[in-house]
Amino acid sequence: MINKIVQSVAEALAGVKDGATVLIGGFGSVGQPDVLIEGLIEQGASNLVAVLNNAGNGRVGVARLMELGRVRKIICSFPRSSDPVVFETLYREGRIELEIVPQGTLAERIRAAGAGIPAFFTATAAGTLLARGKETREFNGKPYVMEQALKGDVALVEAWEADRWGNLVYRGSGANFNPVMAMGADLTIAQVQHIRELGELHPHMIMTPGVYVNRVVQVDRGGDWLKPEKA
Amino acid sequence: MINKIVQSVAEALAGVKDGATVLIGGFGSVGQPDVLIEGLIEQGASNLVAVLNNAGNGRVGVARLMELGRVRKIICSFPRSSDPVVFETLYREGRIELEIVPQGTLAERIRAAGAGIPAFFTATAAGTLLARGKETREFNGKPYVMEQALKGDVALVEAWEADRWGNLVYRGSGANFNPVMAMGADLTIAQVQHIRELGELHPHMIMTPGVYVNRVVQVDRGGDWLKPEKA
Amino acid sequence: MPFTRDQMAARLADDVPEGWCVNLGIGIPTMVANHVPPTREVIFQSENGVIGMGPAPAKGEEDPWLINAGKQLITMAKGASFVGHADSFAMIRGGHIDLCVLGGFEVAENGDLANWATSENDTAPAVGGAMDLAAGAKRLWVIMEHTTKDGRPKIVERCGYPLTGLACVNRVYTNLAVLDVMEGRGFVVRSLAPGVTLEEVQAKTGATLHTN
Amino acid sequence: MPFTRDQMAARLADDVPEGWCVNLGIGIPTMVANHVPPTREVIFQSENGVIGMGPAPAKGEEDPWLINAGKQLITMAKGASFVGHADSFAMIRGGHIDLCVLGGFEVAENGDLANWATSENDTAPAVGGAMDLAAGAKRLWVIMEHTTKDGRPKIVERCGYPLTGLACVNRVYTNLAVLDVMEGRGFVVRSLAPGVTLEEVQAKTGATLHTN
Repeated sequence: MINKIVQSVAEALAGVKDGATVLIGGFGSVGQPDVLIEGLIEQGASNLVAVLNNAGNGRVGVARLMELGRVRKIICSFPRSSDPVVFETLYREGRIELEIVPQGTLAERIRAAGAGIPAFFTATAAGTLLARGKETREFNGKPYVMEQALKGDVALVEAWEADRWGNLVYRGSGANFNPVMAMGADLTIAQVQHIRELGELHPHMIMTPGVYVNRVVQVDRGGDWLKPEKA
Repeated sequence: MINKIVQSVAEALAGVKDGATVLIGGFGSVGQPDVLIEGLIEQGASNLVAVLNNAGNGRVGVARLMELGRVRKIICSFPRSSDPVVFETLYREGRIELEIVPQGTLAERIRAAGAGIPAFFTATAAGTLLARGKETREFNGKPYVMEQALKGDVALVEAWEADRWGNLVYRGSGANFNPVMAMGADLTIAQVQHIRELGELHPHMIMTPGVYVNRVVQVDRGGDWLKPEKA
Repeated sequence: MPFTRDQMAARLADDVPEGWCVNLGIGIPTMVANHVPPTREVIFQSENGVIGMGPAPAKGEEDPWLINAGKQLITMAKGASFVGHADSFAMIRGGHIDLCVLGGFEVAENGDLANWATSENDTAPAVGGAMDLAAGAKRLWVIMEHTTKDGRPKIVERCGYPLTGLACVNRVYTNLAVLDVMEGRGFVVRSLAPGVTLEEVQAKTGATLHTN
Repeated sequence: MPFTRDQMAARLADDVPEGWCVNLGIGIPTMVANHVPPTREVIFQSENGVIGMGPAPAKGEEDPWLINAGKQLITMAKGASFVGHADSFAMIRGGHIDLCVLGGFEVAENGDLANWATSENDTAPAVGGAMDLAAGAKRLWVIMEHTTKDGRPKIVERCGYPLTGLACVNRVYTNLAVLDVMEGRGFVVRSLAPGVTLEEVQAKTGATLHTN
């Protein structure tokens, strides 16, 4: 029997290695695999490359991971946030590397890794600082930048529901970076609010087929986060 | 009020021009926009480039369109079928051009057009006849072929349900080439079995957002095709 | 009298026809949605994969799973759908967004936009989805104050700040005027705020203003 | 006694472990599914976006909306999901399919596969998804008769027919033997059909067979 459900966050994160590139889903507070990030702090892997949209808020989650000196480099589109104190301090002191990638290019580079495409061309960032050092090329008289696939060793994602095959159903705007990161890593770990019986999830509601998911752990975000969906 | 629903097949196909590149969804008999193809035969546009997976069966649909001399070129992955008589005759007589594209590359080239990516690299077809004349390049020591976006002027697609915004829900294996073709053309026309009120389609069931769809026409395929879905 | 920010947003909203799919940036652009009357259907898209946002939620009706790219709580309009980030930016990059409205630091007469960094040495400038939107949307309208707080022009011959996108801006809405950016011609005045003169606007502008 | 086609499919099915995601080509490969016992969960993927096919439908239970890449009517397993063609081939090209089983015209000792055209001048050869699968699947096993109908070897030093993919085949199942394709070594005999000798197989093979 295929059963990707594991019983603890520690089990979910077992084997993440020092130096790993870790893709982290979520956008703002929605769809953020916060329990898995806490688990990664516990787990101990260091020298990580973190790939996510923001560079962390306050002193929890990814910010805490950085503060502990466990992140060598961050690849993101938006290193600012409402409270980016940890990142800004580390960055100013030269203790963390930063690669800024336009948000859509970030998503597409990860999709490319998941889809077996080593490189593609995009008009995004053509003629800007973010295209420096990158190959550019004209198609139909317009300049495009060549961007390369960005593959993760590990992806941490969040979903609303899962079954034992690892199929994931997202809620509201909770999909965001999660489906693309799930397909872009060798080891994809999902935290979910609800485990459903196999066959309970509607085949057309499953945005991430279990083929992309290796481990699923149920967590309880509690409060408003668990209210049933209206739609 | 946004209302993409039109009242007749003729209205749906109005304005398709001679020389247009027409993307046609469907795979086998499932998800095939057969009524729209008949409508295109009536509509009269000629010198067309047809982009679809197969080269038509028997003497109906796309095969009929070809037999009438209206297709200048076909771009497909699989020109054989159970009854490819029309295509094979025209091809042997040099009266139709053929571009064979591997099935996944075909889908990805159309996606690229829809996603603003003029070109991408793939390992598919590297070292084969289908890579002849194409730029190849190594990434991590492996050869890849550069493939270019394939954009349609028109896309004909099929879906199970639609609303007046043009949101599409597919049934069973009926999605296949339809979502990617819907995003890859300037004018996307959908034939659907059912029209639903706005808000009736579940936001997570909509595989093709109405943003990609210009016109929707309800058709009645009848018989077994209309039985409600079990899942 | 120059327009207030709310009036600038209302002025822009007036020009958005029914049926467009529109992406609104953070700040003044977000205010545009409040000025499109509910009777005129416009589809508001957000980078985080929301297609069809409704008005802000009523107190007590907030759903924590529904936010926009500005991280604000939202509602869904009837007909809304969700996609992931890769598909959302495929839609943006592929030219399926009829209009994107962004804020700006500078707009140049060739349509160049600078709105993400103020120097090459910024500590960690944040680009977000601005470059994707600038390169991908069918039309890009910038909404911003006509000058900086200390009075320097933001509408210029050439951008001094690092660029967000090349030749991407089609129109600029400011507190003083609405300007079209026309290829080969530069800024063409479309309208002026009530009581504001062309001379006054020209004086606060770092590029030549044309009139029709 | 050489294996029948059904026995070849059963032999291959024995080697598929629980949990793999498997894509089966048209012809003998499709028969593999019949030989995986229902107690061993294997996820069958089909190019047209079906992930998790079940057994063929019972008479009267057919759903015309459910077909596989071979255009045969299918059922869905519990846990099945659907994607469109672009996403289906992203999954294939991206290396997420554990195993692809294809038929073959020729397999070479460097793992090259030819299975789509018999000459450069074929009238309209049909490639379908074979090149994508050959390039993308984690493992490619070919299942085919050991020789052509007129007795010529299909297992060869170098393919004579146009290639489907370079160095992509990992194993070959024929009516006579199971052969691993090992980098730098070529064909290594894994097992022989009952009563078939190595000499006999070698005589019908156009490349050197190695044994462990």
